[in-house]
Amino acid sequence: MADDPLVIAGREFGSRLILGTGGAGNLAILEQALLAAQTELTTVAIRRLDTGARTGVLDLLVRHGIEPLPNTAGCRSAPEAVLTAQLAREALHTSWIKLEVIADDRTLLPDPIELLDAAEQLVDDGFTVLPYTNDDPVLARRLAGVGCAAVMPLGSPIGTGLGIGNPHNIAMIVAEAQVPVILDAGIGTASEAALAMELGCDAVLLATAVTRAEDPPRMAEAMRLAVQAGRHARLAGRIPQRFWAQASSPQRP
Amino acid sequence: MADDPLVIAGREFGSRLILGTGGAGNLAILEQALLAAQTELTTVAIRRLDTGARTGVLDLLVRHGIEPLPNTAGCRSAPEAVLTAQLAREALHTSWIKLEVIADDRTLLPDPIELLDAAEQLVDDGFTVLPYTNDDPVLARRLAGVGCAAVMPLGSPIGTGLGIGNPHNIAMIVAEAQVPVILDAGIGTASEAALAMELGCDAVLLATAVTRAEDPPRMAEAMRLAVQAGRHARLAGRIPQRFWAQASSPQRP
Amino acid sequence: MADDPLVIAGREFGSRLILGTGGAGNLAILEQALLAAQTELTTVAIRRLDTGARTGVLDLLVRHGIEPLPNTAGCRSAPEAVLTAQLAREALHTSWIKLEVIADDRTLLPDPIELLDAAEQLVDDGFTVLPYTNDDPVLARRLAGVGCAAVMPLGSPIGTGLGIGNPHNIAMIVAEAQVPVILDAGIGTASEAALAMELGCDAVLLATAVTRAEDPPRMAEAMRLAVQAGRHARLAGRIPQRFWAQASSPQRP
Amino acid sequence: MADDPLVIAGREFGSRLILGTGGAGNLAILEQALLAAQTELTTVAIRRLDTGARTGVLDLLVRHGIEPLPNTAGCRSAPEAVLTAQLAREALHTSWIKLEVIADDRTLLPDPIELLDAAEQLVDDGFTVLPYTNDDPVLARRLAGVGCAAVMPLGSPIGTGLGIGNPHNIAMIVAEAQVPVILDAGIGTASEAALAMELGCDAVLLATAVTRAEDPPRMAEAMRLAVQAGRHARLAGRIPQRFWAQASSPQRP
Amino acid sequence: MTVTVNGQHWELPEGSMLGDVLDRLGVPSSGVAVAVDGAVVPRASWPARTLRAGATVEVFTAVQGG
Amino acid sequence: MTVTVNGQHWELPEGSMLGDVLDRLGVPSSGVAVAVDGAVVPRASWPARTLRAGATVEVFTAVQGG
Amino acid sequence: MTVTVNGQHWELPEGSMLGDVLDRLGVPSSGVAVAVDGAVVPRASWPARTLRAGATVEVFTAVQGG
Amino acid sequence: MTVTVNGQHWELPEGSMLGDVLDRLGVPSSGVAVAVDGAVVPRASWPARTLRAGATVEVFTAVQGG
Repeated sequence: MADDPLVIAGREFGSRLILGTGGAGNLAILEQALLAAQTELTTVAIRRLDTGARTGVLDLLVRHGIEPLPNTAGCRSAPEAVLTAQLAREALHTSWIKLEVIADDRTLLPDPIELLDAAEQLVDDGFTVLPYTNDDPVLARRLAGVGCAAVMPLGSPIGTGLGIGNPHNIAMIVAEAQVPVILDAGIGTASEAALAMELGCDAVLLATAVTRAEDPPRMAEAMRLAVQAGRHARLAGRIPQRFWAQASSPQRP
Repeated sequence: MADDPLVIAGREFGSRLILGTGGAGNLAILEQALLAAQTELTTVAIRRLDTGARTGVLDLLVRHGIEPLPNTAGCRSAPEAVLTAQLAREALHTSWIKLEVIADDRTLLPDPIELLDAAEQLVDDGFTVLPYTNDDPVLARRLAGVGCAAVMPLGSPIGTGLGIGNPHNIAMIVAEAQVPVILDAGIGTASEAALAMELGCDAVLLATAVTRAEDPPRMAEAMRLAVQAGRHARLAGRIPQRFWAQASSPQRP
Repeated sequence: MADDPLVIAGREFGSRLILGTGGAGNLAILEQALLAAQTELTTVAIRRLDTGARTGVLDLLVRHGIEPLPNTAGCRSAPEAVLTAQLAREALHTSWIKLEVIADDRTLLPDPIELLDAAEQLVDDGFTVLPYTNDDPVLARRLAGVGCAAVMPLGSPIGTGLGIGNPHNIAMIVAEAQVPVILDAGIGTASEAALAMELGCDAVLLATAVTRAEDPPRMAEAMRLAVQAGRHARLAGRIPQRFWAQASSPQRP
Repeated sequence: MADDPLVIAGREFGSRLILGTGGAGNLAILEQALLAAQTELTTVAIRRLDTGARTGVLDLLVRHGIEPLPNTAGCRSAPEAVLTAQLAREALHTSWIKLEVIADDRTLLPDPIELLDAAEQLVDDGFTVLPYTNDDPVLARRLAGVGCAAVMPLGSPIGTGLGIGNPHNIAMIVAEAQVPVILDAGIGTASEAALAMELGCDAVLLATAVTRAEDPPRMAEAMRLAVQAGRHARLAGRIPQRFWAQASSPQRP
Repeated sequence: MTVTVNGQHWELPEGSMLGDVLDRLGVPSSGVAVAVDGAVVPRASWPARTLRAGATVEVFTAVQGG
Repeated sequence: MTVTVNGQHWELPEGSMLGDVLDRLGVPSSGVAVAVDGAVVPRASWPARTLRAGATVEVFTAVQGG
Repeated sequence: MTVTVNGQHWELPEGSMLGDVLDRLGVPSSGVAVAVDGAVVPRASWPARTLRAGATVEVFTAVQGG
Repeated sequence: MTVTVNGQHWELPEGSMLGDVLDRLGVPSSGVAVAVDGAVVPRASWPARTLRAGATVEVFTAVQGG
């Protein structure tokens, strides 16, 4: 059934599911998952050459025409994140950056102060900035205000699989957003991805839920379907909730 | 991606979404919704001729090769339900019956005593009985025990759109079910249909959520995708939930 | 602050917390817990003499003027439960009985058919019947219909500590109840006991949450306060929920 | 039952319920509510004389020996909040301030950047700062890091009565807090206040839930009891949750 | 004699057959079921089934529902 | 004759009375109830109740539970 | 000269003192704070504080809130 | 002179060029970025960029993540 494309910074995407590549056991599994997800945009991290981190992912993306979205994962400060973004631009010839500035290793939650600072610098430097943020509507507004191309609030902390901890916050972010809202982090299963879209998010970004599932390609398929399902449900206008029942068969004579 | 068929009483179905036909504004809309849902089994009610109730639905189902599943909607007692099932068998030449014995018009909840009584009588009479029941694991067990071909616990009362009120009960029913478990009633939006499948249900039956949505065909599409998504997610083995975060990008040097 | 007494079968109780005595490590701890709970009615089980089960509880109750409420715990059929109730009446000189007819050891859920049968027989035999039931509004209505003095729906299965699994069902039971509604089983912590009362229950019955807590007397105190808190909150008329904020300080000039 | 006092900045409080005075229909009702709540610390706002805002509250607090806690409600920027705090100190001879720096009138959510800035300035100026913050564990950590005497995360936006939207965030804040955690804003009914304490909060601050209830004094009583109940439940060590049941009566022979 | 058909009272000659009544009612040849006095009468038995005075005939079909 | 009391087999002289058995068992004077062959026997009937061979006597009391 | 006091424009003789203005305003002796041109003026400084033309005086107190 | 390349200490002749170092390191012609002393050096500048003693050279690429 027809749907508008997702438009970020003037660029159109047919898929509303953005996949992360972290956590996959090997490239073969990752490849099957990416294809099952039918994603058009996929995150990669930037690390030192020969540090043993899994490379080869780039060739994989190129081979399937999937756009890489570099992130600044692991950065703890604005300067670190800005440098990492510049390295990513140089290495991948893209000015798009998923901006992550985390506060600590235990929660991996974004640091609101450093994040906003880095976002402002990168926008000024010509980047298309997609910030990973918490679910605070005020911070989301401020990030959009400094020129971010989208806001990516978390459902719950990275890798927890706790789903959308605070749907009300996501709904408030959506209610006033002037840029696409992409639910990022915390999704554990398909119904949560569908809920994100029903709340009005424009897309969903997830990695662990797929790459660390028992059967990554099948979970990728599940997420692809769930994002479409939630999107259609949002557009279809759900029935209101009521306390008492309402018959779906005609009354009997 | 491959999936086993749904098997009820030895009969295979490719679709795990059973649609109800009640509540649709007109047959044209209903037809589009049925096709979008790609359902293979669809409920109809049994009413007196010329009572003004919407007929013509049968031709529609026949035209598209969709199997009709007559229900006993509106029946308040075992004898009423048994007679209605017999009329349905005579009129539609099918021994399959969705058994409903409700207690009152305000909750439309099943009456456990009358329901079990009717189920037993109909099984003895050679029917393939699919009972609409509450989410009590004990009643579900008893219904299976008297020979029902499936159990169809509610998520919440008919038409409320409150979703799955008690996932723990559904999980307990699934944990011991020897027959297919079909989540019936209460679903309001796609994520709830996906959740039903993630809990281990074998199929979902819904009507109001689609027929009374603002855009029924689109909601039918959403439900079709959601049921598939939830099914795949269940099979794919979701990640465990954790309190603290887990990185999806490699640590930095 | 003033409150009406709880009235069951014409008898008044100042306390709306009914405690069970099962699971306590020893009588001394149990005694402290009963006193901290300030309960006026407390369940006991009926077992064969010298089977090693903890006796002495009766003297404890008598010493503190706490009314014993015998139960039919462990009974699987109506006849078993009826006999147990008659034994309790003979042994304790009370016609009050907490009626339990469970279906299996894994869920300890009530069997709706046997429960209703036993309730009807015991009412006819002159008992004041307080049935432990599931949260099905229809079964609750039927139990009240055959003359039970109260209905005691579960929050969740006995000993699980899962709280109130389906608040909507409890609210529906309360909405039409002609007899007191006592939330029984599943409570794990104080906020859940308060919620039960906010939903409109007239009292709460719990055992495991107190007797198996790390500090039973303190948890008993917590439950006593929580039941009062929830009761007052129900009577006080809570504020409506709203999507957007509402200032509690005057606007500034 | 014995409990430690709440200690903020070296000062002890016997009550763990802090009441706000906003929203009360008149001083007589407010007085009854304050007494029923048995609060020892109560917020007031700072406004221009003769602006028609309700005065007289100060005499009321003095008369009952309740400590006033001035707030900076309505301030939108750090400078505004700092000036308001200084005015409060001059007018009330207290260096304690409930710091509020909100971002907009629709959500009344705190602005994390301005809030942290104001907190740092006020701590340097010798204030005992109690900041109203969102439920972001990172911001809470930073506020404690600059020397705030407590952190006061919201349950949900001011006046919404939506309760604790994200218990996981509150639990994470509590898990690492070096200063008292006071759940502030969003509480609608007693069970939610109890839950805040069960999550490990040291106190609860609320206004609307009491002052706008149908019966404010009774709701104040409910909240007083609920905070005690939740506190005791936390200390008592609740039972674990389990999927299947566990008998509270001995097995039968 | 009087017979009730789907709630309507009909005057019929003694010994009328169910089949005739249904023909006059224009009951379709498929997709319907008939109950006389609360019991199903199989299609094959319609022609030969005599109606007694005061009989209640009800004709059912499938409609949207559930 | 043999009688089963709370699961134990007892050898008793023909015509033994329930009351005697309960006395020998040291059953307390209150807080207990007795069932013979699955039916409650009120306290007042204990002394005069004769036990048949093979009878099952069970003595119950209240314990912690519920 | 013109001075703004809590949003009202007042005509005052040159060199008026803050203390005089507050006295005429009937500002209570406790529970209030005063800001002149956006800065707090401690009570002790009220008498000796000269107001400049165009000064903004604001008097604050505690009200119900929060 | 000593230069640090991706954490390893290298001994190089004075005036060594970044380009030469990267060639010896076998850095691929695409998909990488280089920072010297914490600042990005565009590929075009590699050949002509002289390294000072004690310089820190880091070569980055894209890996699985996020």
